[in-house]
Amino acid sequence: MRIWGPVLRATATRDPRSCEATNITMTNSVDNQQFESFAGRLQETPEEIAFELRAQEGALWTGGRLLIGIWAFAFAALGFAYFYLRSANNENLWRPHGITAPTATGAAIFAITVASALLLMFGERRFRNDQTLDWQVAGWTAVLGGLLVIGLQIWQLTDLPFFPGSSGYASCFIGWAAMNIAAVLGATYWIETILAREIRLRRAIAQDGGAPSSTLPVARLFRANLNGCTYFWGFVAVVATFFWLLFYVI
Amino acid sequence: MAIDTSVSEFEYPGEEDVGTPAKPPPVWRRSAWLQPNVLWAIAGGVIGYLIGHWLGNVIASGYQQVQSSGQNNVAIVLGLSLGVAGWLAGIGALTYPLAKILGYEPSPSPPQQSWVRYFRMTEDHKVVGWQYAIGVLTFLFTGGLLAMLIRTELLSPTTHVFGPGTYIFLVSEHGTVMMMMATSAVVGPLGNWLVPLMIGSRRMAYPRVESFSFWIFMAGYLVILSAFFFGGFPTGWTGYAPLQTQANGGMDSYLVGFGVIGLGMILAGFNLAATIINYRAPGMNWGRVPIFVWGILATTALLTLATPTLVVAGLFGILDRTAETAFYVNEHGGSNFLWQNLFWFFGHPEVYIMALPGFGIVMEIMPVFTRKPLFAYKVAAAGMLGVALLSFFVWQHHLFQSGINPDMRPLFMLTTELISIPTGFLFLVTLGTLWKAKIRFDTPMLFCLGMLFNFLIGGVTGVFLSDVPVNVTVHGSFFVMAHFHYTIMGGLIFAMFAGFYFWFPKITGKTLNRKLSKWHFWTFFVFFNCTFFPLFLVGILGMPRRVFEYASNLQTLNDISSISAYFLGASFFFFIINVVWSIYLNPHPAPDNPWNSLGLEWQTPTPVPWYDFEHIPVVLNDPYHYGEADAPPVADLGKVLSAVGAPAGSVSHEDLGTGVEGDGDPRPPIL
Amino acid sequence: MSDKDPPVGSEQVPAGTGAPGAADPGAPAADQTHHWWRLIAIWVVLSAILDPLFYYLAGPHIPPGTMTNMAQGAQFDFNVLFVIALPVVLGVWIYLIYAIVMWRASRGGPEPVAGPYSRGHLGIQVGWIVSTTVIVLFLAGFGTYELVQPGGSGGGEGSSPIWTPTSQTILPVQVIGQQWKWTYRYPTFGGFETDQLVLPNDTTVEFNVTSLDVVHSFWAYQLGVKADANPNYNNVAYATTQQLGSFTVRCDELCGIWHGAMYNTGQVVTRQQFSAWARLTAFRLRKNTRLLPPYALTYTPDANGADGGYYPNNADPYSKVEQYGATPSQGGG
Amino acid sequence: MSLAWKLGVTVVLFAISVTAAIVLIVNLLGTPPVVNFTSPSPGAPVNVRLQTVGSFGSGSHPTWVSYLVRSPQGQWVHTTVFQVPEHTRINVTIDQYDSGSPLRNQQLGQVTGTYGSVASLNGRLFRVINSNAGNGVGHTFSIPSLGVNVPLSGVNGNANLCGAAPCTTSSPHNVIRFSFNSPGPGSYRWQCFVPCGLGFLYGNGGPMSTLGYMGGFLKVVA
Repeated sequence: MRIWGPVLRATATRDPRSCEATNITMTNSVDNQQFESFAGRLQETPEEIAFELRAQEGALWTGGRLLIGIWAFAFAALGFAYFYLRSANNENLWRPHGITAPTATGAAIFAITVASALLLMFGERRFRNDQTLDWQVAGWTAVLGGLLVIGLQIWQLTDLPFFPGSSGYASCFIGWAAMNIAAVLGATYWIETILAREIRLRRAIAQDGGAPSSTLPVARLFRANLNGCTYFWGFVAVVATFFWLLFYVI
Repeated sequence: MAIDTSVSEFEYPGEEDVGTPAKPPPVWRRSAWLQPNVLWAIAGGVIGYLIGHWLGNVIASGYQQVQSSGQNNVAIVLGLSLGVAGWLAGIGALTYPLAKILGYEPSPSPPQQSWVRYFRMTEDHKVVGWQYAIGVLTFLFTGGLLAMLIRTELLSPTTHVFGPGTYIFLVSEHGTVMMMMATSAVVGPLGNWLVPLMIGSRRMAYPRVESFSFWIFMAGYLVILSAFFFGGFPTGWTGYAPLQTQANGGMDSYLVGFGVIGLGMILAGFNLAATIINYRAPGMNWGRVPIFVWGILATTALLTLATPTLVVAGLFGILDRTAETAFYVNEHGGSNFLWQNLFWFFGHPEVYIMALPGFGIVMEIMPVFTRKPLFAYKVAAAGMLGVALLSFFVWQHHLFQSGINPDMRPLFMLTTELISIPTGFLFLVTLGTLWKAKIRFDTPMLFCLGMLFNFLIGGVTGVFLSDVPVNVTVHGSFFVMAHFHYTIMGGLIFAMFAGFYFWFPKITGKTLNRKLSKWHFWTFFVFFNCTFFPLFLVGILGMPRRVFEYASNLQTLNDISSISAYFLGASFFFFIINVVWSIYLNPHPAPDNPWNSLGLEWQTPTPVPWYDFEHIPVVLNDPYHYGEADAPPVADLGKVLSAVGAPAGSVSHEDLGTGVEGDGDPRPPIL
Repeated sequence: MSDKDPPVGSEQVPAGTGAPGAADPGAPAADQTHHWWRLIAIWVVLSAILDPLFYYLAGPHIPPGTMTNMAQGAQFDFNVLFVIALPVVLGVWIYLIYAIVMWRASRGGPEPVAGPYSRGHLGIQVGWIVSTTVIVLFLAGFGTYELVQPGGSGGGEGSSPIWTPTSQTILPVQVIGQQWKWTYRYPTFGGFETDQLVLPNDTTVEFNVTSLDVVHSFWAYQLGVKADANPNYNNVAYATTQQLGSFTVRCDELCGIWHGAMYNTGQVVTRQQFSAWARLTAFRLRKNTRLLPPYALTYTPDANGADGGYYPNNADPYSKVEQYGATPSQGGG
Repeated sequence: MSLAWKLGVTVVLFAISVTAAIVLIVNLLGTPPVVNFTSPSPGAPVNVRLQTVGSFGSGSHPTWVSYLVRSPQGQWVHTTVFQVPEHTRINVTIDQYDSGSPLRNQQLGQVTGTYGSVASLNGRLFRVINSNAGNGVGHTFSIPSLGVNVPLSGVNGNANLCGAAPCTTSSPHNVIRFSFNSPGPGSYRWQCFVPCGLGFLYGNGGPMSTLGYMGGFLKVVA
């Protein structure tokens, strides 16, 4: 049963610290399918378990960075649209009368995003120093911050001083709002799932040093996941800064 | 343990005694009908669509342009989007992501072994590969049917079978369906099925993401078909704005459909990249990775990085059509060039998303049937990575006549011609492999040779297209159309079938009928060339793409093409009959390794067990030691990794430098 | 089909994995055939025959013909590319056929023994890369020269072309695309607008291509001219006529339902005939010409059409800005 | 399962896919009906009567503007495809019930390709309409490949316009008459060139892009 990964191992073995191979016999099955031929065939060695744990950690690392790459290209498309329409300035309608989306809301969105990201990074440092509570507070604050950003962004859309199709700037701004909501929602969701999982894991890994230092597979994967998420928040903050400059400052 | 893929209570360590059998799960857990499956997905899709449509009417029925035109794009877009969400919820793809909010772990489940598993989310990459195969063939046959209809209309230069709007819609739908199909034609079925087996892994890095990518791919199919109900769309698969902004409701299907498929492409690439990078078996260093995996890896780079541009461009299009922004409308401060730039920035890498896996297959299969090592392995891998990199810098060659950055034309002419250097490595490698070989002409090899023949024509005509003065004549003509059918159909689809025929015995455990296979190849190959070669001439004689009326002197060539197209379509019946006959009606079990391949995937038993490898193999060699007197085994599939009683002389991880516990591991440390 | 057919893959071949096969190290030495020289000889002979055959027999008839200097340039480029491509294609095909004929495996025969070049050969690899690079760089340079030298190769060059013909007298003709027809304005003849495209011979023509709605593409096939018609954008293309005759104009960018029917025929006539035609047409259309908007390189389309109403009008409940959207339409082209 | 069973399953599945494909194709083949006009005697002129309506009022697109053709039996048919004999004088009468606007392209304000290059508006001959003055132009009747173009003057938009097809002559309308010669056999596109697709970008979507509303075929038979 090791195919389901070390996460399962931590949940299925009697002693979570043990890396001994376990052999789970599957006796029940959906609509009585026969698993006997497979059950018990897999005898895993500690090396195999450890190897796959490394692979899983690596996959989380790769996945986190790849997500940043994916989003970077998406936002690059938006940035391209911004500069392309700006330089084309068709009918002098890039930005007539220097229209700007509500600046106070915009500044708040920017500030909260960046603050949440910084808070998370700080929180992760505290987490590494075994100050889990600090990290939890930072994390949940960031979740609140993310939700606040989304709310503000939606509210801002109802309060625009321009019609969406009135200029290139207006169009890009609507596009930015939609994409920012998606990105922040994704980042908030990610950190929230990690925080929630930490609550569920807490008891299981407490005697092993807790989330920051437990050597259990669950804890190791948890940390890899958290690391990717913090990086992603950093990326979101960079994006927020960049587009805040584009839409409100210059 | 509860046995299903849905969420179960998290079990704390020590709470459960492994030795005692678990309670039988409740009936709703046991019944396949009550579990998430494709029927629930359809129901969810319908319900989601209805809710979205209603919501759209509530929001937008008062809009001025909705009242004037009687067409509520907001309702269509919301309906389709929520329909996709409902479909995903019905298949169970959202269960775990939502449960995660509450901190739940994925609940373990053993793989199901009944036929039901093909209609559900699954974490078995081989089942996903199968699902993709069926999905891709569904796309292919739908698009092929539309192609027959297009060729029917073009039988006569003036007499019309379809109305002009219907014809344009057929062309657009054919193009869109085929492009969506082609992006997953190899990566989906063969990539998912084979990559873990080839790299010696028991699993994908993100099996749920993998399954998700398939089911959203199928949702995309339904979304793009829904254009039939919304009056079609007139823009071709390129969807040029502002015609896009002007079009009927079917355009929303196109935009949402491409968005949905794009999401699937990103996720499929994401999973495969993470798997290839991290799950290679010990000893499977970059110099031993099968060349097909190199091809997939290069493709994943394009899938994950180029596709977001398409999704964002589609988002802008949707906003133009619903929120009345003006991204692509010139006189409101937008630019129609913006769509063309964004679309082709995705669109050209897209071409290589289709081509690269085909290269990989051909180069992977060639050594087996020539009984020779792959010639110039490093050049092959470098070539595919080079193509992937260069493909980001050529997009404006689609826009030579458009007036966009005309001063950049020499640069894009240069980059376009440069990309033919790494593309040409395909020929260096395959021709080198053929040198003094002992060629066996089994069906996969025939398809490989056919691919080389076609792709050469497709590639060389591409050089004509890249030359700006010649491009003035051939751009937007049937010449282009013939060119990319030669590269995509003649290249990718031939390679895909080479792969299907090659790996069929391993994938299905059944043996295909040899005669039917060869009939399929020869009819396919002959009629493919009869269909598309005349179109080069038609194009250079002045027939633009996507027209329903043409000069009467081109009728003969068009008729040759149309009639061949019917035979081309009919040639697929050899394939269908062969597969149905060999899998279902009269199955013959296949041997474990019928081609005597050295590839790691062939060293597994047939059918491949759900865990792929009983022990994680330790890879000792690259799989191309053909023609050697005592070819070393590609991997040690024995108990090398077991802690106790390792066979004498076996290789340990330390020797291999793969760093089980982190030492010497090339990946950066985590935390 | 019957069960007697041997299924795919069932034929007996010696095992690859660890099988001894024909492990005779002397085997490659037995094959002393000069494959290289044979291949090169066949290739050189065929190329030497077929290339001139194509160039001198088919070459002069290759579309788009020689009606303008741009068409002739495109024809010349096509022929040069063909002459270069033909040996490449021949080389691969000859090799493939040769391999298929010469290097078939006999059924049940021994495993081949990998030759010395089986894993790669530095000379061949370097040679291949160098030769393809040389060809490609030559083609890019050649294409650039052919693009720049005649002043733009007949393709759309944007609103401010940097490669222009050297000719002193240039006849400007405005090409206006709309869904779904072409019209042409002659600014030097009072700016009349007509369905007919008539051009004088031996004249450099400047096509100013623009659109009133979606993207079209002006393709004067025999003239070797193609330029996208973009709304609110002037796309310039040049060609110098050098032959009398008629030519076809088609729309080459999908523009909606009647895209396939958006074509007409133009004429290249003598200069005298042209000026007579132009004066007559200017006179005939004078009443309508007065109603046309003044000649301009672009005409701002009204996104709302004559009565389209896609974007709301100024009195709009969602907008706090009173003036937005298109400047008042200048009517039409 | 026996082979017969399996064959049965295969055949049934195959039949389902074929049926689905056929249904799809038959749906796509649907085009507007063809109204057939014939000469009363060989060589005699054919009278064709059309009308335009600002909003069709019923059917799947009630808000769309549309042309209608009156069949020789005197019924108004919702189509834009009609058939006439070759090389015959076609007398066209169009009842224009829609309001007008300035033309997108004033070039289309001229009458071309008709007998004498003239048309009559409510009995008065005209060659050019200034679409920027008066009630503007509501639609055009144009057959580009024959060079036929007739602008249809709009009805005063403030009048009580007919909003449901077919309109009767009691509603305010303009009557435009003109004649042209039919060419040799073939299908000739005719369409309106006024961007009258209300609510679509540039006014050229919807009815302008759908056969049976603002464009169709003139089918000429021997």
